[in-house]
Amino acid sequence: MEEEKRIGVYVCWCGTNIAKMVDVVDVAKEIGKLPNVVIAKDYKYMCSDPGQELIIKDIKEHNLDRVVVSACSPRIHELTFRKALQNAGLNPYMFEMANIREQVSWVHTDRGEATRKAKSLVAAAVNRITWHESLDKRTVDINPATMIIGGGIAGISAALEIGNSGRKIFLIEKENKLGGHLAGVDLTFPYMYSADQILKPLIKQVTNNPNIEVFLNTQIDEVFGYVGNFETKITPGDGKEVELKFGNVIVASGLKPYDPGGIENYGYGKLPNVITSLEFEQMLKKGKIVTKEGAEPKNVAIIHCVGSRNKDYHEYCSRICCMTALKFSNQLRSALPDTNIFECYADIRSFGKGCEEFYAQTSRKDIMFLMFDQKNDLPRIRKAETMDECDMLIEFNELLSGEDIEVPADMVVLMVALEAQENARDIAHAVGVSMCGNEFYIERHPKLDPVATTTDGVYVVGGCQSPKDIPDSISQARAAAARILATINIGQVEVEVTTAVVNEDICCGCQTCVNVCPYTAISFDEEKGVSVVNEVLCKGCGTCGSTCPTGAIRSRHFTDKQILSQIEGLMSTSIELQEV
Amino acid sequence: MSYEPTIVAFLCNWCSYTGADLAGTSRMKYASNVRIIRVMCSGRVDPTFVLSAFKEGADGVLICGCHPGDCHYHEGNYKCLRRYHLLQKYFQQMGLDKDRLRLEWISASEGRQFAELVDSYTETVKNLGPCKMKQVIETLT
Amino acid sequence: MTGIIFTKVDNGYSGALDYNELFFYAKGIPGVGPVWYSTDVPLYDKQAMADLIKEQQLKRIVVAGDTPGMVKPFLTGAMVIAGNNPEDVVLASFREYGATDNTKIDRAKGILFCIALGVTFAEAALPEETDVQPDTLVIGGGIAGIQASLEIANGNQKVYLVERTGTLGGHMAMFDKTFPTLDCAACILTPKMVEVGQHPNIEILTYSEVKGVTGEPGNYKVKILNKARRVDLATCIGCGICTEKCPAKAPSEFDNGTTLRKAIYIPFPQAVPNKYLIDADSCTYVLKGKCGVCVKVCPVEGCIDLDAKDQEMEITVGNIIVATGFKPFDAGKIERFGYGKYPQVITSLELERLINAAGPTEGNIHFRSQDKKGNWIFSVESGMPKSFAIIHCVGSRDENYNKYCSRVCCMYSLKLAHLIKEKLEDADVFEYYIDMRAFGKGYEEFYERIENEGIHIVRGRTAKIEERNGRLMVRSEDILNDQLIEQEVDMVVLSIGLEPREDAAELAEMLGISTEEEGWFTEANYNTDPVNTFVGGITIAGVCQGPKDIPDAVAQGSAAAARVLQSIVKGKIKKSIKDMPLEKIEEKAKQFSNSMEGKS
Amino acid sequence: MKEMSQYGMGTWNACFHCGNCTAVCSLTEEGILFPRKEIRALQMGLEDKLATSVEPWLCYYCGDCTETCPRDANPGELMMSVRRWLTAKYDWTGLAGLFYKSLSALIIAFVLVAIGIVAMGFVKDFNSEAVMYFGHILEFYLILTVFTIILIPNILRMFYFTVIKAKVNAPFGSYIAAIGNLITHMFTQVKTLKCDKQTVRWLEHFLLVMGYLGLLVITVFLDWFGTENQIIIYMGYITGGLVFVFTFLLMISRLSKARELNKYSQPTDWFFIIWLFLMGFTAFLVRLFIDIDLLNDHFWIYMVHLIVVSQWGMLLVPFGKWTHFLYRSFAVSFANLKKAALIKKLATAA
Repeated sequence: MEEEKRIGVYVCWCGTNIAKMVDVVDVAKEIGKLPNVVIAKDYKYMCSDPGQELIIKDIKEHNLDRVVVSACSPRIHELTFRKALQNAGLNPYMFEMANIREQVSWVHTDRGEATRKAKSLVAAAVNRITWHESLDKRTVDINPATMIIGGGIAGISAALEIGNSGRKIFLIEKENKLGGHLAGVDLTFPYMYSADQILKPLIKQVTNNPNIEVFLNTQIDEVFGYVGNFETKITPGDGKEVELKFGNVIVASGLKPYDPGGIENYGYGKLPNVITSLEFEQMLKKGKIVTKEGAEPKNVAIIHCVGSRNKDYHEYCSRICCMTALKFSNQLRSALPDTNIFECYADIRSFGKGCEEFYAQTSRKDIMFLMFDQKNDLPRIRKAETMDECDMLIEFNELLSGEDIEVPADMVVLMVALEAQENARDIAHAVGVSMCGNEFYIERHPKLDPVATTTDGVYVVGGCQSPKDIPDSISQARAAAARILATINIGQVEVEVTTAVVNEDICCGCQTCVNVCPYTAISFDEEKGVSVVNEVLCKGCGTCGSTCPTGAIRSRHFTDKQILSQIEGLMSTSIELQEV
Repeated sequence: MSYEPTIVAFLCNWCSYTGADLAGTSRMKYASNVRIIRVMCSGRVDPTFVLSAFKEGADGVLICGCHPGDCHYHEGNYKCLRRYHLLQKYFQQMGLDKDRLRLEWISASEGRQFAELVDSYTETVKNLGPCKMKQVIETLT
Repeated sequence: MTGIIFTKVDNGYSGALDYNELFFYAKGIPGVGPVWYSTDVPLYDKQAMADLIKEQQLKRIVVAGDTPGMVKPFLTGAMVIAGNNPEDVVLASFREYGATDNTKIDRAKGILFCIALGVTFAEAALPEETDVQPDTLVIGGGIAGIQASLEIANGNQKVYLVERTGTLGGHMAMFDKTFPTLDCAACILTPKMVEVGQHPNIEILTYSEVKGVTGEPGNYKVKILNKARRVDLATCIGCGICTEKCPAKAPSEFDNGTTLRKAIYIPFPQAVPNKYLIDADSCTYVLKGKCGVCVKVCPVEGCIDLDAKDQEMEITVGNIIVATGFKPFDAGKIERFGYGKYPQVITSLELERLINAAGPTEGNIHFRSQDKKGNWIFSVESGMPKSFAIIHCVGSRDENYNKYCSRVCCMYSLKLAHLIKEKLEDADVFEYYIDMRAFGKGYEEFYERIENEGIHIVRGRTAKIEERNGRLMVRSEDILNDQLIEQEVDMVVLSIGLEPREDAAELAEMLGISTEEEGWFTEANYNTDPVNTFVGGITIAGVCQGPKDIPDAVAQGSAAAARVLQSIVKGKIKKSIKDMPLEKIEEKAKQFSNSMEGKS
Repeated sequence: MKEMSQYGMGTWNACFHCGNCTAVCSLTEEGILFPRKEIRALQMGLEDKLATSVEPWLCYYCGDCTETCPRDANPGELMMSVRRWLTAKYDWTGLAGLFYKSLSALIIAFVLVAIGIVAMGFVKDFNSEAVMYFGHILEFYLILTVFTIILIPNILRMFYFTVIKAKVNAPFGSYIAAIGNLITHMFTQVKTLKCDKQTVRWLEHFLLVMGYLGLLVITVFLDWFGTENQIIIYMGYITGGLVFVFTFLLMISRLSKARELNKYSQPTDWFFIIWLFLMGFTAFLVRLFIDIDLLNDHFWIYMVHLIVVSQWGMLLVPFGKWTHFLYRSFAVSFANLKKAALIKKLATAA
């Protein structure tokens, strides 16, 4: 039974982004000739208000029932256009995007070739959309509780932000106390406030808040469910298993310091007076800055970018070490007024509020700033001779003077990089977030959605998505809290509908699908002898669909028919055009 | 004009498609022979998709998924790997060169790797010459 | 016993607090023994200090001052020598809680009192709660304001979004691409703008300004001036005939003056609302009383009313989010760079518009030239430069202009260098920087990439720009290669820094919030409260609090919304810390302190 | 490092090495970069590098660097301090350093010279003719001694530091050329012209130097106070007038601190200007008194003049700022040697 299909196709110029490399007018003209295509237009900015209004108007005027937009990546604008369809009274799934910007105009250099490819992509989309079906959004109730992984400053802030509104929080911390790295810090840059005085009242607020339940010595193994209705089992320190149910997850698992033992030049672990920034921070906290021999150091060298900004270690910048190093210099100058202080740096990155001023102020305190090449020529630390009157010598080419120098040091502080936690991968798996090469979590969009992830209801904040200072971590923590508070306030959330569904008439009951489902969303109905999909648990990966020997399982919105006709469309046009 | 092959690529939504987008936003140039189809997971790539691509006239098929251990759906990419091996055996039996199918892991941050992969694979397929499958089927039917 | 040491001189941070008054106040705090100025104690001799601690039998030391942390390490050391616990050196930082001038001396006293009693100020100065009106006002329609509005509106709450200009979008809408991913600003921003425009919970008030705020936390009455747009938003169909026929021109604000626009215009094609407006300062009718061409050609009757007057409205809101952003540094202030003197010295913001496909030159970089009427604009008719110098830190990191780092310039300069190369493959691009601040996620990797694109990155601040052989000579020291560079280029791009808006102080006064010396709004606590202020129900977000890149501004927009949503979900809002009387703080501190002792 | 702060103001610690000062300076050129490199050498305590550098002498302190320094590190003043330090370094007697560092030592020396002159006058019964004759001889020998015993050895030391020790390997021809531009620079200081907006200053400076040299020649070699030659007498008035008028202007500008360069002044700088003024002024008065026949009644004026001249010749010329002009002129030549050496090196390398 073939009902009439009325497709509207829109080819976007994206200013010149697409139009420069693709003959959009020609694409629209050619595609307009395809069967079922009622209308094919090109327009300067499809995503703009007038662009969207154009679609809505056409849907009404031409009685369209499906829309193809050929523009940028669907990852950017699929939702925008789906909403437009909805506004026009069409089911949002009667929509398909052909990506002719990221996959064509931006990556190819021959206009003819690019136009040809664009045509085949649009033709494929037209073919595919012929088989699209209406899918209805479902909403689920939101469990107002939130689980927060990580009890550092970001986790604490998020917990308080939501907890203070009277909603339940489960705060999970793998160590035996709250506070994270901030608990080991003496003063914060650039205004030298006491970290203790900042952190302790916050921890007190957390423990005193009846809405916040803290689980120490606890790790997260696996989280089941979906946005609004997650659950997990945890085994806190006392060994008793607890089951938690919650609607949202905030991952604030933070960072760990880099182990500089791997950098041979610095001799960490071999030279006793080479210490890490964290160890030095402890000394400051305890009020005793002494070498392993117990003497006050006469010369202290601080080496920046240890494990950062270098291809052999981490390529990224760890963002907070420059300021921490400047803070150390200030603290040293106060604690040991006569000590010689050397800052060996690559670039001083004092970019935050009040930070450049802090740098200016620090540089007036008789501190010697020495620049080295962090990419190709790391300083080398060696034990000094007796006649040198110091414990160690640091050798490198000083870039600002061009001299090869030897810096005397009785203590060397290595400003170590910050890297992903050891269990970053485990947590990523448990809650379903992606990681980049450095094992930092990937946010949904680096600019527009910096704390959400591609998994609904899961947020990543603070250091676990890349190194951050305190205010930036807290801003992020609160940003996630805002999102969660908004959903709690509404009480419901929409869930994805592109799940798998079993055609019970064809299912042979082989149960192959039951085994491949990573979410145990498929069970076997003994009575009927067929597989059944729990649509709430199904995340729509489609693995079952491609495993099913009889084709009984359909992955909604990614059905065999849709993809096969997409392939067909892709090829037929491309060959046809090639022959011309 | 030299022979230009057509390559169909199946990219998973979470890693590889994003990686290809990154290649685009970073304006990395690569061969225009590749046509991308988005699937939610490389595990969704049914062997029939691959075969049907050849049936429709593709000269090569590329499947890209998340790196092992990074799958958004835990282990879809492993399932895909198994099918890939299976398909390769099947290809041998059919007399197709096994290089006509390639499986690679491309993460969301590997735009450059994606562009390089497309270029090198296009070169590979070019060297293999046109795939005769479509013609064979057409003559047979 | 607790001793108090005042550090009066604080390394350049000037505090106009009356320290003598604080000194005598400190003596009266219960449990406090000796009170000194730091000049009265041996601050450079740890042993002598330790002896003094022992002699006075001090168990705790409170160091008080603007940023007393500066001397803490010395005192911790002395405490250890004296055999005490180093953690008993505590800080009473007046700046931390905003007591930076003498009008806030009571707050400074409160801070002293709390810390001396072992209670943190934030705990004791916790204001009472009161009912909250559910609606929210967001001031500023840039990315931070947009984000905040959406967060709240998506939580089913009403938002008024007030924007000074005729469209949402702010500075981000002017940019071409964004670093480090290079996705185009419009592509990611305009959908958000459209979402705001279509959101049933958001009432957009463009071309409007906040004129007065009265009331108290949870219940503010805000007077808003709706400037006469002279075009009816409801009936304008955006056909553009009026613009076509309008005879008057003025420099386009959206294009940063790189081209001209008509007196009746739409700021840019994707503006939200996508409706026209009339600029009274350039409209012939408004200026001379005759013209009215637009009215004649407008197909909608009554849509354009050239005699429309400004109107005022009043709204009641529970919370206010301030996201007013920044103004770019005026490059003309630095004479040596010749901006305004040499036409080919342009600002980074001008280049953004040139590179933008929707800009005056359709995305190509052309020389600035004079049109027939003598206006200096960019048009496709003039030639294209082949070499560029990009100069970092213009107006930033400079004691003569702005001391602070503007945080975004390094990265956007690298981005611009890349975009120039993309447009003009053979162009020579030189970057002159001081420290390369590529600190964010993926930034360092981007820097690395740009370095490998054949762009000459020179460490050395440009000192002056002169005309030579009809080109521009940029003089810098290439420090890392020990050379003096006199580079002749066709075009110089000044990477201008960010400055607080001129009206920031006025707005701060209206809202009762404080500003930093340089004019950024002050947050309630540098570390823990980056978006709140000392006034209940008023939060700040984005660059108006200090320079920020897009992700950080967006995060702050959301963070500000969190506090608003928290109060709405709870139905209660905290009053202002600012208004807490000293007696109340003292009383609470005593309570806390007693309860702590009771426990231990 | 710490020693340097005794030679002047030290805010150079604040420098973050942006290179602005080097680039803004009109006198820097390829191969001759300052003042950032001097700041660096100083910050790092590279005394040798500093001692062998000729660059500090090439700076005329126009103040552009200080005015535009983004860190208020005051590079201009730093260069001035380095020059003072170098003066001490070149001076084999060590007195220059002592006078810079210790104001009291300088004052004591001044007083001692004054006492010596008064004592001499006492010995000669304050007989005007005898004293003036002695004064004339004294001036003559003073110049000779100062040059041969102090200045020439010091110049040689400077040559040793900046050329030999710095291993400048210049071709022979450039040495001859260097002597040529030494002479032009010594008299005209023409390089100042390269500094922006400095024409007026250069003219002032040029006239002052001309006046000073003229006065020197006229009083010492042409015996202004003894001569009857009308031309010499008028020339004397003109040169003397030039000296005191322009020093007076200089003093006013220093006091009003109008220009950036005059913001910071060391005591020795003041001595220099005041004594120059006094020298011109007293010489002018002495001759005036001679011409209107008042000198015999006011003989003290000559005594004052002689004291001033002696202090000038014995202290300020060999150990004070006067030497800066000398060293600077030589430095221009030495810098040219360096440049020539650089070209030679590049040529051989190529």
